[in-house]
Amino acid sequence: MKQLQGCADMENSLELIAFFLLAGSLLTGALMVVTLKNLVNSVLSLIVVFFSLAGIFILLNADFLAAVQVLVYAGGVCIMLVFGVMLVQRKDMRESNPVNRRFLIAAPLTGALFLLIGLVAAKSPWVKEAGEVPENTIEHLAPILLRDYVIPFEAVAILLTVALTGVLLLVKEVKDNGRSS
Amino acid sequence: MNIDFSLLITEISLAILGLTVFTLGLILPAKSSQKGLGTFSLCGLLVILALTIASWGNQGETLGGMYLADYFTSFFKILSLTALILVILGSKNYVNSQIENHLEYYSTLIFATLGMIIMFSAGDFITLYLGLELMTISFIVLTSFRRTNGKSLEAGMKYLLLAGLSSAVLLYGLSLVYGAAGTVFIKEIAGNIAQGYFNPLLIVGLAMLIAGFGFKISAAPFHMWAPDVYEGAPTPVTAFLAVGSKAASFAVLIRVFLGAFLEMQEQWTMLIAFLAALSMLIGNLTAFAQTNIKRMLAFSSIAQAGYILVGLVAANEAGIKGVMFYSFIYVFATIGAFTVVSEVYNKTGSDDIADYAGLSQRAPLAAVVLLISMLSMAGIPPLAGFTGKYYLFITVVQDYLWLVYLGLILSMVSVYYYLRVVLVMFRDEPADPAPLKLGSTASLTLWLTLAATLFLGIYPWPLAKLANTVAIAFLAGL
Amino acid sequence: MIEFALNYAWLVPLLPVLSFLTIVFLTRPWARLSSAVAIGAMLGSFLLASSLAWGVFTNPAFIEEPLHYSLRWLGMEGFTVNAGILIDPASAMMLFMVSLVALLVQIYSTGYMKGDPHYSLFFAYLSLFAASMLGLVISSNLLQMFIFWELVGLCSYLLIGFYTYKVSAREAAKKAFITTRIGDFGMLLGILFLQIQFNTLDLLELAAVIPNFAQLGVSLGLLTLIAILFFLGPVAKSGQFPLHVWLPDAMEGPTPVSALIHAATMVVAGVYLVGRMLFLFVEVPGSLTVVAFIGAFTALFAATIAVTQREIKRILAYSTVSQLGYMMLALGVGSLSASLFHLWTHAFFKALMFLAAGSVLHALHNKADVWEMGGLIRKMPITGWTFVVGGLAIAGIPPFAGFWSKDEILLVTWEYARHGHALGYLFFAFAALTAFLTAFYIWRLIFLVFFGPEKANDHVHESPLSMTLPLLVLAVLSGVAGLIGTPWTNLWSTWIHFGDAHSGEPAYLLMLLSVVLALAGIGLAFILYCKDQDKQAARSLAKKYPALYNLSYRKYYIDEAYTWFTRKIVDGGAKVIYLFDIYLVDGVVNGLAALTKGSGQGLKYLQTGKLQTYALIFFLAVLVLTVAFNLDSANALAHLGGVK
Amino acid sequence: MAGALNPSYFVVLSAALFTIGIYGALSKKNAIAVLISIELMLGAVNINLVAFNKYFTPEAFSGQIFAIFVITVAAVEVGLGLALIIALCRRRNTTALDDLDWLKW
Repeated sequence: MKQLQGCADMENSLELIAFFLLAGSLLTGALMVVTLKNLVNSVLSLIVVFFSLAGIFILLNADFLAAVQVLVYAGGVCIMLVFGVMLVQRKDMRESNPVNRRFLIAAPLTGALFLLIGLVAAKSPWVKEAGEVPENTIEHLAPILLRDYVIPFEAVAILLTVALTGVLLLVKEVKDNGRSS
Repeated sequence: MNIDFSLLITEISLAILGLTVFTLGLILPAKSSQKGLGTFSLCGLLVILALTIASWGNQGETLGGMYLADYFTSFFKILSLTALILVILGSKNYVNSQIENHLEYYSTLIFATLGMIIMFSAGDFITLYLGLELMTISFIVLTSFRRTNGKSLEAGMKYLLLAGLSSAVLLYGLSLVYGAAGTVFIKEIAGNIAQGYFNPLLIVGLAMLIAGFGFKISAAPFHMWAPDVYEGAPTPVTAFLAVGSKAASFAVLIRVFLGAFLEMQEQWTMLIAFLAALSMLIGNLTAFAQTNIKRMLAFSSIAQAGYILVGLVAANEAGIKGVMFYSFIYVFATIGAFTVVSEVYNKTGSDDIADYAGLSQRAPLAAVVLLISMLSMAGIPPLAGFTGKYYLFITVVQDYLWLVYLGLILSMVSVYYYLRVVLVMFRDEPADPAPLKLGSTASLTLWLTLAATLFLGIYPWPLAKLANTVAIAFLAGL
Repeated sequence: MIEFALNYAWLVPLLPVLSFLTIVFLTRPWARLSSAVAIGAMLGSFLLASSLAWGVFTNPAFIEEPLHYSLRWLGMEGFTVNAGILIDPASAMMLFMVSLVALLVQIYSTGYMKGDPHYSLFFAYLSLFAASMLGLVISSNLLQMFIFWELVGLCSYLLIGFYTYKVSAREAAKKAFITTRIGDFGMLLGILFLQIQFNTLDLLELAAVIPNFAQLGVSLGLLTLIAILFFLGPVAKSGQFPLHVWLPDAMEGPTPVSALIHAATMVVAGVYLVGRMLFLFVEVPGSLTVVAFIGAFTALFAATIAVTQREIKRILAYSTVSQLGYMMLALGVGSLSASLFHLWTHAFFKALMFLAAGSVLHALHNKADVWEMGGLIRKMPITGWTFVVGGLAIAGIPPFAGFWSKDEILLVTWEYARHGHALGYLFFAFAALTAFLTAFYIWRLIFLVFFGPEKANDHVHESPLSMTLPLLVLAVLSGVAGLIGTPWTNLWSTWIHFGDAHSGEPAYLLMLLSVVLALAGIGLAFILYCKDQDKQAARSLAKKYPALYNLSYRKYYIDEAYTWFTRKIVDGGAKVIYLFDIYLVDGVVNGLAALTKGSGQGLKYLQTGKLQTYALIFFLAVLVLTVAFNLDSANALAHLGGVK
Repeated sequence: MAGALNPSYFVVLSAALFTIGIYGALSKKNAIAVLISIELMLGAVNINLVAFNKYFTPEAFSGQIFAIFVITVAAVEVGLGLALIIALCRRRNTTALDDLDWLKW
């Protein structure tokens, strides 16, 4: 019994350590994203953030989501961003991500907001304790996603269509006379 | 969990229509044949509107409460479809001459409406969020539609980033509410709060919800995007943005705040009252200084958002009724005004108020419609806006008398800047006296909006009664 | 047809509205077409109204059970306003009368206004007026009635000032509008009080609840106040003393307007309204006495003024005021039947006289002084003889219409006096004296204008058919319209009455008295103004009693008194207020306006165009909102959090 | 399961990430950087959603499903945002947000 307790303790402290490690890399990455002066470096730190996020998701028993996170963000979004940066940023890359003067107000503002939410969150009484998330989430997720959430799912499908047409429309070459090719 | 498809008639047919327009646009080769797309969408929308009206009594919920169909949703479905039809009808001229990609334009407009309709019917946060995003993304695309125009692109960029930020805030709020109340279903939240699931995070979440929705309805101080985006967007899109997006967000605001947080009413009504007051103040006062008519109408629409919020302050059936009534009449006044603006732009290439000089001689119908629409927005009896304001403000006379006074004073103030435009139109001599020929469909739209504004002002009872029934049913169904 | 007319009574006012819109928006450039449209619509309206009236008067059920239908117009919880239509014998009679007179006046106007640059507009206004008046008549609701009441006032304003190039016309229009506004304000207050106290403005509902006012917790004092406030509207509209001053000035308008609006229809709206609300007045006996007193006094007062006036239309205007006083008197002594009977006959003979006067003015190119006319009956036989018929009617010579109705009023006043109202004898004396004076001043006018030596030597000739035809029709009606209310065949009071139907015995003595008074008046006029070629006696009388003459000729100096009052008191006060206004109020108002504008200019610059500034404000607001919310909810939090 | 962690940990973490995102959105000049900051904020939302899912609705998966949709929409937003930035760069030759001030006052 005692051993079991110890085992649980062990598990708990492991969980705690994992959390703090992931949280640390997440926040460091995030801070680098917003402070680095080189846009490419910012995008690279963003990848760190996304991987740490995936780790947190695994810690929260959301393995499918972690996979999606890695695939979509680290794989798709970041590459898209890098391409974007390359396309528009032709000048010196080292000074590509400057900070404007608003940070003087923005910093205390965001600090206050963090303190406020953090304090409230830290003090909140939680009604329920953690439940057991079923293993193998993808098996459970698939039917729910495609059956119960079919309307949001279809909405996303249409959303993608709209966005795709929008993107194509916007990046189409424009001839000199102002008419599209 | 079976899906009751009969409840989804509007949604399914709208999606099919949007995709058909899309496909037709791809198949039809010639530019000229693309011009028929507008007519095609119009016919389709009229059929869908008829279907929606016909299925008025068809109520229920499907997918385990995730998707609702009640009188409330039907009312707003009809509202948004009416708005879309009027916008498409009124903007055919403008689209033919200013916009080249018809298939994307019409299909995106239809999908934006689909997003609104999903929002009305959402029974949970997930569906709600996706409807909202579908609408917002569609509007972003539409705003930047005139991609050869730097202003249009700038407006699109501003809308994208600010809407993205506000969506993030809204989502954060939704996630906190989800955590604090333990569910994403609006009805269950109400139940859980009543049972004492209470967490301080709920308060933070609520504040963020107000901010997120406040952005969408362009209530001060979350309104800053509106004038810029309204000015930069193609005028028909502005009209639809001002009407549809706002009405949809009000519907959701009612659904969420009365559906889930009625229990906590005393905490949020005061804040909403302040937002309403601030919106009226900022909207009306800043409108004074505008020289561009679209910006002026944008500030006026911020003020209108303030008036409508008053109905939410009351948080009872009279208040809901007021919101619904006002949203509906606002459709006609706004689309009437913006149709005039787009027709004038189409002919003169300018949105400056100064260029409206002598419009009464050049296009009497347009001048009269603009006059009536603006007087209705100012709340001059016997126009619809007066009745609407009356229904709204009467609900808070008891508890928020100061709000009523403020509203009345600012309504009077607003008459001044509306009349400035009127003076320019009716008194000043036109620089170019040539008659300004309106398109036939635009004239039809103008006549329709004019008739509706006058009719609903003189004889508001049928619509008021309808709104009343819906409001009672809505509150009973909570 | 009758069935149709009853079911679609709202078409009666709607047709003139349509003709108004058609003329204003479509046919305005084509003068003749416009008048044809107006007359066509009016004719339709008249046909409908007459079949409706026929339906009502042939079916006794309507007397007790008025036809009433309404639909909800606007409203909310606890406050509903129904717009509706109320058809009973009184409104049916009014519909018939108004549409008939309006039709005749429009036909007449095609001749009278011929060649006027704003010919079409004139017909548009007439149509709008007819529509409003007809709408007023059939309104079932006080608020609805009030709207039409204001609309007729507006039309009156527009039409009095129709000759906009004349300063006097513009001034008169303003005077009419402002004077009636004083009364309307009181009336609106009365309506508001009624709504607050009885929670309805529907006439039938009010009639049902007001008799039980004591049970509803309304004190008699309050009800008296309501009644008096309410009465202010009719006082102004129907030209009762002391708010009668606008009516004679209103003669600046075109003569057809005077005939239609300021003789036959609009000015009697006040009488009609008091008649409709009689259920309110009878509950407060004091208020009825006020009504009767004002009526009797106005009748005599205006008659004494009419005796010395020189302008033809002014004489008729004071005569109208006097006759309206008669009608009020009848209401005040509690007889709806007599009052509306006189209203009915008066409409015909007074419209007739106005139109005939218009015909005279038309021929004389607007020379208006009766002393400069004479012997016109030879040049203008139709105009002259129809005027004589009108004169016989108003003087009260049997069997012309005025005799029967005036006799009825004398009768009810006499009975009122006999039933223990001491003041009644005074009223009766006033009424009798007025009857004498009426006969005198009208026949003075007739003798001066139509008989005696000819004076006008330019080419006077009879007016065209379009103008004489309405005269003839009205002359016939002035002859026979009273026959439905003779003491022997008293159809009138079985149809229109308040309370029990009045069925008095014919009072032969009273009839004799009134005939004698009328004949005496005519005789005196004959002696002074016809037999005496030089009018020496009349002149010397005026010389002998200059005070009396001037008092009458100068209309008791009422206008001067008002002018003095406005000049000295109001203007003096105004000067003070003006200074106050200029420096303090204007300062504040302009300051506020500048502040508003300035703040608009200032706020505008918040909109910097910089996206991230917007975002910054957004998040600042989020922060403030969150903090405010948390503070606001701290208590609720403690309370609800404890439940957990 | 009385784990060492409770939702507060995750909420505080997400609050930190969220506010860092806000800071970035407000203080970076470059449009792409602002777009990235919005992604950070949405990531913070996802932490909340998944954490609450674990603690409150483990069977219903509401939070996880919500998060999947949020990720999708976020990706769409980035795509559209980049397209707009490219179009703007072509038209107006800038990616700095403060240069976008044709529409003001």
